[in-house]
Amino acid sequence: MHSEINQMSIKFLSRSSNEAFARQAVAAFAAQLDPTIEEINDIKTAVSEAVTNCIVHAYRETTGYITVSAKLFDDGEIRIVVRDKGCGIADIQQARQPMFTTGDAGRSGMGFTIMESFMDRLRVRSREGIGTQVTMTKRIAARFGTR
Amino acid sequence: MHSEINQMSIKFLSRSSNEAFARQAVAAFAAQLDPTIEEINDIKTAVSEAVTNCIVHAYRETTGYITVSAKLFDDGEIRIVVRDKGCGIADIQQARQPMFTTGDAGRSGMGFTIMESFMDRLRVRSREGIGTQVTMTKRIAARFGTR
Amino acid sequence: MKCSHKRERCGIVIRFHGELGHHEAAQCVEYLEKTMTLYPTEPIFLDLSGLTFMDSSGIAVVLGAQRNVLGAGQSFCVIGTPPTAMRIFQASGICRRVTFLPALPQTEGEEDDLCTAK
Amino acid sequence: MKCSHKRERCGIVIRFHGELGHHEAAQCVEYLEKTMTLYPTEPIFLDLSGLTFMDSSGIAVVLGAQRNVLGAGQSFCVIGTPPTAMRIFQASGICRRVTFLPALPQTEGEEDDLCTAK
Ligand SMILES: Nc1ncnc2c1ncn2[C@@H]1O[C@H](COP(=O)(O)OP(=O)(O)O)[C@@H](O)[C@H]1O
Ligand SMILES: Nc1ncnc2c1ncn2[C@@H]1O[C@H](COP(=O)(O)OP(=O)(O)O)[C@@H](O)[C@H]1O
Repeated sequence: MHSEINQMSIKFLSRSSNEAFARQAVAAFAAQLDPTIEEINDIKTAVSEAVTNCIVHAYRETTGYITVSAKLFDDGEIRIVVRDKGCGIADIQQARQPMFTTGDAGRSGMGFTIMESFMDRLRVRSREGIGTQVTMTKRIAARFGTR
Repeated sequence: MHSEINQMSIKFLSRSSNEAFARQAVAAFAAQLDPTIEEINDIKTAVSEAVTNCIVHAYRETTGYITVSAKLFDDGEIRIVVRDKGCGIADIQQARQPMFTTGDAGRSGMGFTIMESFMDRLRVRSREGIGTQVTMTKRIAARFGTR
Repeated sequence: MKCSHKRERCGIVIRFHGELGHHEAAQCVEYLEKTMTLYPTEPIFLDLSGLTFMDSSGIAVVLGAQRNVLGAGQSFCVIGTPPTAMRIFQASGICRRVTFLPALPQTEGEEDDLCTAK
Repeated sequence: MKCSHKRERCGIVIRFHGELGHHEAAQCVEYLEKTMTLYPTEPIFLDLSGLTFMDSSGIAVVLGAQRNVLGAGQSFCVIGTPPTAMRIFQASGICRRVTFLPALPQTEGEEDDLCTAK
């Protein structure tokens, strides 16, 4: 079985002061799946990476809207989509390589690698000049038969 | 001066399991104004009352979307708008009376009274069959010259 | 939200931990009713000191519990209410009908124990 | 995010408390640089035990700090890294270039102190 049980979306300006808001909001929503502290941290980390990318790369010289939506499924899966209407990515395969970055010294090029290793699945879709959409899923294991 | 410095909105299904998400998300956003723990709690409480009203009253027999948006201003004000497309309120003045409720035994009729006393200002607009919009503002005092 | 209870000298203490909003209220009411059925002849103390959040849903939870306990001829009392939750009870005026105490009343036995322990 | 530092026998310990993401990274870098300027002739220990969250922004913060300290001819070491932050450092491979220790190394003086205290 894999049917949707809940959903939400948040929309906010690409200011770095909103990064904490975004990861905490997703964590508060994901809490319904009764995750462990480590699972919640994995989700916060992945969301933080994806949202930071929108702020730092997609809207590098400008400010725009970022949308984060999340769905919960009855098998304990959470699916998170982070979307921007920024500059887009020319070569996604290259962008996903560990250590590849077009950012400044503050960027390590490890964002996608960390999203991949902290979540179960990562899909990146992007079109130059249109925007980028990052979809991440993670299955939260049932505990004490709570589901 | 009173100009907007940041904004966000969240949209979610009218399930009671989303109440905690809504108040925590607003609290995470409001944290940027460096509020005291008490101020954050006031905001969480007011949001909780307004969102519960959408779930319990607006979409009493159904499920619908609830939107919570928030704006921050440079004088430390936060303005929160909670919106539903539910049944609406026939008589707003009556609805705002302490202890007035059309709900079951679990409702005390104190929701609007608490929103009023925990926030600085409360405005309710509603049309039967169209929906309800609750606007609440609160000024967060500057501390240690952080603003 | 977690509910628990334990027997003290003065009666049964029921404790709520975490956030109490509309979503959690049903669970609290159920736990209260179950526990009162288990101990129908004991005074009930509702300990709210573990609440990290409460909205107006808490009002009906407390009033309902008091109605049941008094109906069974026992005494009912709320203890350890955090200041923010207290503001909600105060706004609602139920403080005129429900007894709120800072902590469990010290029973004579306990005072003795304390003396011996010293 | 809060930054603080104090002098220990073994050198200067700089401590980060709270969440470290991209937004907070600039503040951390600034604090590190300011503190290194104050103590240019001391070994630097970066204590991450107070971090409740860290994303990949922490990698560049640590690498930049190490570059500056080593450049000034001093030693640099990260201590108390929480397990979740450690997973990020491990994924990035910087553990091969930066020294991570569970806690401050015990200096001989301190061992003496401990003995005397006993
Ligand atoms: N939302 C986005 N919009 C545009 N470019 C992006 C976006 N996300 C990632 N990129 C590109 O992919 C590269 C690699 O991203 P990532 O692995 O997260 O590392 P980092 O953010 O440290 O550069 C970025 O440097 C950037 O060129
Ligand atoms: N969003 C809403 N949609 C429809 N009716 C509402 C809404 N919010 C409040 N009401 C009406 O106003 C009354 C008073 O609300 P409130 O003061 O919050 O107390 P309570 O929620 O305990 O009933 C409710 O009982 C309901 O009839």
